[in-house]
Amino acid sequence: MIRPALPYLLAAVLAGLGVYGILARRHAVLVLIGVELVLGAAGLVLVTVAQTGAAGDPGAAVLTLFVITIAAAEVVLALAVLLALFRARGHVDLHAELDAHGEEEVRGRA
Amino acid sequence: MPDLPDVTWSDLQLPSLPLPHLPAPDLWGSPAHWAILATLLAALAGLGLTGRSNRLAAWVGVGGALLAFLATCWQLYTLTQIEGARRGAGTIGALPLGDLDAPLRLLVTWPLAIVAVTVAAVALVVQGYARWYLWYDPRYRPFAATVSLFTSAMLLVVLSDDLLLTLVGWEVMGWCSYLLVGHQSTRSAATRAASKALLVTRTADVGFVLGLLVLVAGAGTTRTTDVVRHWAEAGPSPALTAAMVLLVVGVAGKSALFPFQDWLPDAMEGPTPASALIHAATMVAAGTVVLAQLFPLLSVSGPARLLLAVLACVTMVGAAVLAFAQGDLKRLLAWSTVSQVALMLAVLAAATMGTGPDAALQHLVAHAWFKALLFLTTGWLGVLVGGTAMALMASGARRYRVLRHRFGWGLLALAGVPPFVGFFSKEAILGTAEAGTAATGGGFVPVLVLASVGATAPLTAAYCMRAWLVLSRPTAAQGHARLYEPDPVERIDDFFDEPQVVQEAEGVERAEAAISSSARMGTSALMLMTLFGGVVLLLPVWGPQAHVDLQLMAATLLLMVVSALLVRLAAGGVRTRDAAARIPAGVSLAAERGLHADLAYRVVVVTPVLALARAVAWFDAEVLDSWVRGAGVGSRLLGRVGDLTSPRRATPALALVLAGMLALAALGVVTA
Amino acid sequence: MSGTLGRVRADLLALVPDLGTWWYAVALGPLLLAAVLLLAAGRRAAPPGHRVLHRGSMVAAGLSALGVAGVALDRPVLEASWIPSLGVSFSLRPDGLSVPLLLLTALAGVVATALHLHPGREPRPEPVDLADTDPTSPIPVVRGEDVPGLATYHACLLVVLLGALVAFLAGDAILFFVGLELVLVPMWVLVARYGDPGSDREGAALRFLLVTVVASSLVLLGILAVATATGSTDLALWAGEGGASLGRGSQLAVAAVLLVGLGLKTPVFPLHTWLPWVHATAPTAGSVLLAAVLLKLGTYGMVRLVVPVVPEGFAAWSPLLAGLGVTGIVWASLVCLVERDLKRLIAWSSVAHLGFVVLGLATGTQAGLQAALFGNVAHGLVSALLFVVVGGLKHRWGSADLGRRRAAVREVAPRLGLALVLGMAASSGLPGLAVFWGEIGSLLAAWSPAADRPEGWFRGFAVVAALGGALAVAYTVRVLREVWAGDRVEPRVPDAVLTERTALRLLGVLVLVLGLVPTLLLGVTAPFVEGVLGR
Amino acid sequence: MTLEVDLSSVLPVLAPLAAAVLLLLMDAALPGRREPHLVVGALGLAAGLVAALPGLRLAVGEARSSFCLAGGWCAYRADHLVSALQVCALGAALVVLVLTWRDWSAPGPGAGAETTGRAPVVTALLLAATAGVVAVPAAGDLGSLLVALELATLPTVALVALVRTTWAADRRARAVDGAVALLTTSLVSFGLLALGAALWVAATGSTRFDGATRAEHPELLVLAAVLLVAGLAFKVSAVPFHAWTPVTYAAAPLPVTAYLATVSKVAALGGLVVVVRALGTVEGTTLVAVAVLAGASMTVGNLVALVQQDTVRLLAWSTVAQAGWVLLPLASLSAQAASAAGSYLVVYVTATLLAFVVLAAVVALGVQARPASLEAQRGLLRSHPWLALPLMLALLTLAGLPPAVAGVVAKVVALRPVLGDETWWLALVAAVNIALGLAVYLRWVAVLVAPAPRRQAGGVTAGQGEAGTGDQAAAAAAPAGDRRRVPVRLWALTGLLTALLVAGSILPVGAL
Repeated sequence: MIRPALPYLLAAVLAGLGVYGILARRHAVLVLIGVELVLGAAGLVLVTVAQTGAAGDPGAAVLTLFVITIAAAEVVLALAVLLALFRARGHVDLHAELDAHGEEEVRGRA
Repeated sequence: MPDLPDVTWSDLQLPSLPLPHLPAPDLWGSPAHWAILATLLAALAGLGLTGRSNRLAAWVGVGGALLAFLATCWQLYTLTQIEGARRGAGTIGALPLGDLDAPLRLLVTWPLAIVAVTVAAVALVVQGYARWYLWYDPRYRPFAATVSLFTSAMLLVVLSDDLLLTLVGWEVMGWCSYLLVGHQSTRSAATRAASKALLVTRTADVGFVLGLLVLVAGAGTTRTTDVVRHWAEAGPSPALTAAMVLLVVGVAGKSALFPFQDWLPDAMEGPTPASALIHAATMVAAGTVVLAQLFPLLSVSGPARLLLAVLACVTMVGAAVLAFAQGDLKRLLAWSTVSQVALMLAVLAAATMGTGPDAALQHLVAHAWFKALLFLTTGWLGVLVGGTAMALMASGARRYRVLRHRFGWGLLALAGVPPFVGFFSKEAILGTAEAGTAATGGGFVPVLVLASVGATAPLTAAYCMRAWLVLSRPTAAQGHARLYEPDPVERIDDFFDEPQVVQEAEGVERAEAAISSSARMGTSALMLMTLFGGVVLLLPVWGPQAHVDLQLMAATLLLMVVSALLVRLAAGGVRTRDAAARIPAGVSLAAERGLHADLAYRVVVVTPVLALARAVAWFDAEVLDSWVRGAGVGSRLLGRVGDLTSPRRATPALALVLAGMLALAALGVVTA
Repeated sequence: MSGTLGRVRADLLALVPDLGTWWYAVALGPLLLAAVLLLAAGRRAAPPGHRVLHRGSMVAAGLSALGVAGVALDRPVLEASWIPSLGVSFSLRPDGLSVPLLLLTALAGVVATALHLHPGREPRPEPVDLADTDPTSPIPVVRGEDVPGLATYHACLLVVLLGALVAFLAGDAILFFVGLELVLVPMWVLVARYGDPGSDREGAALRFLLVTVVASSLVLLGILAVATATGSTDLALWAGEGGASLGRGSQLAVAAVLLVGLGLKTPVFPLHTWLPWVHATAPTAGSVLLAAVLLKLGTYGMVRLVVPVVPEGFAAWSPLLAGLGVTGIVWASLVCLVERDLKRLIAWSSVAHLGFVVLGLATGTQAGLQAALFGNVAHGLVSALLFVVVGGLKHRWGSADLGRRRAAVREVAPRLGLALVLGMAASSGLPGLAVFWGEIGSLLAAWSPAADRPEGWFRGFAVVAALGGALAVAYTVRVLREVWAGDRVEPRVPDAVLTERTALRLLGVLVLVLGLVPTLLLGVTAPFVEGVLGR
Repeated sequence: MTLEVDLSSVLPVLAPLAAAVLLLLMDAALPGRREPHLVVGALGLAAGLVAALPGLRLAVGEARSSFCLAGGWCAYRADHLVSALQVCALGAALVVLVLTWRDWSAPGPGAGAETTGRAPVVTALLLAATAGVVAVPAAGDLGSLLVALELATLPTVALVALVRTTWAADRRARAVDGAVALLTTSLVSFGLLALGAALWVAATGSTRFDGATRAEHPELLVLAAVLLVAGLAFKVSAVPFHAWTPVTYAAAPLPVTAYLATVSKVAALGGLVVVVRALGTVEGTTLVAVAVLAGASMTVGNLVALVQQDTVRLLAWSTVAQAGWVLLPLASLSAQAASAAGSYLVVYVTATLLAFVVLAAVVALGVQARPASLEAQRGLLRSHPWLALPLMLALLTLAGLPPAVAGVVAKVVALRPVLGDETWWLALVAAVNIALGLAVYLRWVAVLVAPAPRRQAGGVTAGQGEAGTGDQAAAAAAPAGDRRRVPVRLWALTGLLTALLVAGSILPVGAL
């Protein structure tokens, strides 16, 4: 029976790393990885809860599986869209302008 | 000095002879209703129904006045038949104002009934006269209607037993005076004078309204008799004093007491019949009536009496002096009105519960007769000679013999020479003032009043003498008098038809020299009343009266004679026999301008108010409204900012999401 | 005398058919039907001529006026479940408070639909020569003419009437609110599309709309707060409870929200700035409806939603309210002394009148409430009259600017001149005309307010209000001097046409009758006031 | 442990899924056809709709549930409100499908030579997403909530990206941009959602929302709830999770935008309702977070919408503002609040759909370049009154102003809970926003009623895929100047939705 503090701490670190990745990285895939880190943190918390017996039902562990599965599905879709983005724009830079149309519209007004 | 017998007024009064009991026709309502409604309906019909026909309008106007006159006379008779000589009547029923009682009733007592008769009579004469005077005026119809309305309002004030009704009549008269004075609205002078009249009186009325508020709020009812009873029982109190002082201020405005006096002479811009009506019987006298109705309250509140006395006395003397210096007969009469009305009010201040207010009402009646006569005659002469300036009027009474007695008797009555009606009323006033002096053991107010009445008598005599000298100057002396050959004035016996003269080639001048029989009849009636009206003042119906101090009487008469002689002396050697010509030009000019009261009004009231108004308008537009404008502009600006700053890149959007999450989480944990 | 009158009245009433709730069909049906038809007609490629449209909408307004009269006589009660899940019922329940306003609305409707709409034209050119007689200036058309969008215009007028009638009839708070909102959009169209093109009419319309919508949103908040507290939206039930189910704090909050909202609509002093602009811009009929109907909604709401429902809160706020009302009286009257635009001036004067109304309301006495209700109706009549005159003059002159020298109205258009004198005299509180009784009643009530009001304050307010009365005369005199009197007869303008004459006669006679026999109206409202404050 | 399954009650979810699977199989069987797939999809949605209808007659307390354990807890639980939301979602999806019919059934480049069958894919995605939406409000535990939510979200991303290959290149690139914006936001939000779920489990020790949620650590529970709300709020596009909305709405095809603006919101609200109901059973917890979200959303949304020049963007920002209104009642955690939010959502969905349908019709007219811009619709009331009047009705409903009484009643319903527990600050914010929103929508209405400008003939310039939709591109292909007709299906939809709104204005339903 391990103390839950350590896994929670690790989860926090993971989540922090993920958020950092999301905010700091330009490359879409790296941002994707950041999201995965956050999901990992969530999974870790769930597993810990399930193991420390805080949860009365096995739902927590099952939920972890759910999260992982959904994450996988997301990654697939995300990569597909990013591929399309690369085809269309030639880059997968998330700092790039997404709404040029609206931008020029605003400029034209202002 | 021989000890004169002590005569009391009641000795002079006629014995009350029993009247036969006439079979009274059972009419709807009371005579008061008829008098007020007849004139009111005449006004409405005159405006609404007469279409374009002056003739119909004249019938309506004169008919209404006639009906009112008959009704008031009938009312006199009914009073003799009623025990206690008080007759009340309801009007439109009480106002449902919750716990505030507003019955809106009428009440007739003897003195007021006589006043009502006088008002109706003068109105009747004025209506008949106006039909002639405004023959060529395209706006005769509204004029006649306004006169009817004016009469109705005055009758309402006289007969009302409810402060609200009094206020109604009071304000309506103010508006009618506006319309009458500004009758010739194409002349800016007339419009200006009218606006001035309305504004000055209405400003003073603020005091009147507030006074009524205090009285009504204290008594919990608007019925005058109940209000008087309540406050009289309550005795003197600060509230009562405040109320009466405010009322006096209002009265001072309507009755043109100092410092509100200046509107009245300017009101001469109106047609002469209007002036006669306003000055003789109605508007300026209304204050006297109201204060007489509230006399018990006035007599117990010292400050109000003091204020009234001081204002009245100042006005009385000052106006008499100014009247002497006027260069225009109508303005002279106007100032004399100011002085005479102040006389009525002063005696109200001096009277005690013992004497009662009737002396003021008596003088009101007397003044109504001779002042109406004087105005109408002046207008007549003005039409004949084409103006009312003294220079034009000179020797008018000589040229037109028909005017001679009218002017003469009117001026004699005004001066208060026996046996004319003015003499009796002035004696009543003197007696009352003296009684007040005696009662209060030489109190300040009665003494002041007595002194200033004594001072006014010779002044009045002086300007009457002056006017008479000018009017009756022999014509032969002047060459230009030959222009008018003194032929007898022609008559028009057809009452309401256009004079035949107009069709003749003589031209308008001679045509205007003619006067319709109705107008002539009216002035004649007034003339008779100035002579024999004293009988009315001696009727046994007037309230408790004072002694008549024969020494005082003799003294005043002597003073009057002396001043008249002085004037005669001063007039000697002046080409126009105008004593006022001795006065330095500057002084007389200032006098004609009413001592520049206009300037004072403008500096003290008009300019500050307008400045304040501009400031308010600016503040409203620039400060208050700017918030609303700012809201619109600001929201658009914020929207623009939000639009420009809303993230268009992926990463800032994600940052926003995470930041929002953090903020919400913090908020949630804090508030949990 | 009174007995015979009573008999005559009874016989006349016996002639009236007893339609029961069908009166509502007569009162509301024509408006709705005609509005829909007019809208449809306006959509057609070739809309019918102005005669058809004008007469059609006049007939609709007249019919509904008949219906309203029937409602006022029978006072049928209509109850129908409307939104069961919210407990909102479609209940029409006229009483002594609403009947006068209903009649006023119907009358205003007839007047407004009777007036001709004219296409806004540029102001007539300022004559150059000093005499200001320029014969070249065209004499404006004052008879009916074909105006683009006339059908929509009349439809909007009728919808405004419909909404106002619903609001006045409503016995349910939510229904009242719906009526309150229903008038907004058509009024907005009226101002924005048919207003004076010389000024920024879209801006004015938007200002009107946003201000009134903020107002009605606040009213909605108040209504919902009371509704959730009492668990019902029945106005009669609210009045019956008398705020028993709200704590003092809630009463204060609800009263504040409601008073601010309704004060915006009325409008009360610091919230009034939208009114002059909108009035100056709106077409004549729009101004008539705005003054005679829409502003009444505000005061009606105060009497309906605040005075009986949250008495404690109202009592707490009433000194402030009265102070603002009195400030409004003096404020508006002062502005009227220097205002250059005649229509704005009239609008300002109605701010002053409503100040008297608010003062009367705030006193919390029966006399005050009676005076307020009377003044409310009187102001509706008088300002409608004045706006008919001034709107006509503005159309004839091309602008309502007092700065320009014009022909004296008394000389060139005596009928309009007479109406102007009557209206201004009434609005300056001349006794014998309607407004006087409201004002003097408010003053009387303010001098001796209800027991729970600070007497000293209210007496001070009464003094200030009396001064405001004098100021009212001052600006009346100013207007008459600048517009009515004078000797100039150029440029010529035509006198009132038939429709204007009819409208002016109707309104003028009513102003006179109410002024001479105020008990006619006071007797109608007395039972309601008794019921509200008699407790 | 036994799990009792009641298929009939799950049918609203199963029918679309089954249809999706079926039409994928069909596509494999007979490639290149389009109409049949759409028909099958429509049938699936209709079947789900019919299956959800009986739920509307449920009384308070009873529910149609499935996947129930012996303990009485069910993984799928549809009571009256949930059924109403499901009906709304399915109906809206059906409308969207009809709206997009021609677009999806149109052949690719080279007139049908398009080998990649797009129609089956997008239809299947639509069905799947709708199934997710329908499942979310009925979710009985965190697991099904997460799965259903992602099922509702991910396909929409694909829908945004999968535009017609006939469009101009940069227009398609913009679509992809929109997809990226939606994708990234949804990914991060899912991260938050997962964290929230984990914390929830940590706080309550259970993944189930059975009536009695016990909280050992209330703060932790609130934190979890806040995270869940934050994760859901992006879907209802509440400030500050709204940044994707204008980008994606402007980029996606118009029908897909309509889908995002209506059906997706149902899912979001459903999730929120689930969370709120679960929290409501916990004593002494409040969600100021929701109140703040609501206030911020309506204010920001209205303010920014005030200055938009493009109707699609204006609608995008107005959905942000309306999200605030939807969230408003939830600020007070109660069953009444949940049903109030649901009622408001129904009205909002109807009105917004109507607005989008009319917009599509205007675009189909294609009388001008960029017909979705505000200026292009000046004087629509003159030229096409029967399009302008429904649009005005919809806008007035959104603004909550008579004659659209339905909108007024919706506002009333949404405000009642707030004033019930007298949170005056929020109420005042809402009051101000009523006026702001009115300004927003009346700007549009004013343009509609304004006199028409001089129409320059041939204002349509081909090829520039400026405007928001594929219909526009097709319009560009048409010869300039000719007045094209509005398709019958659009007329039908307009009539249907208008009839709904009018009925709701005459006899408002009030709260569900």
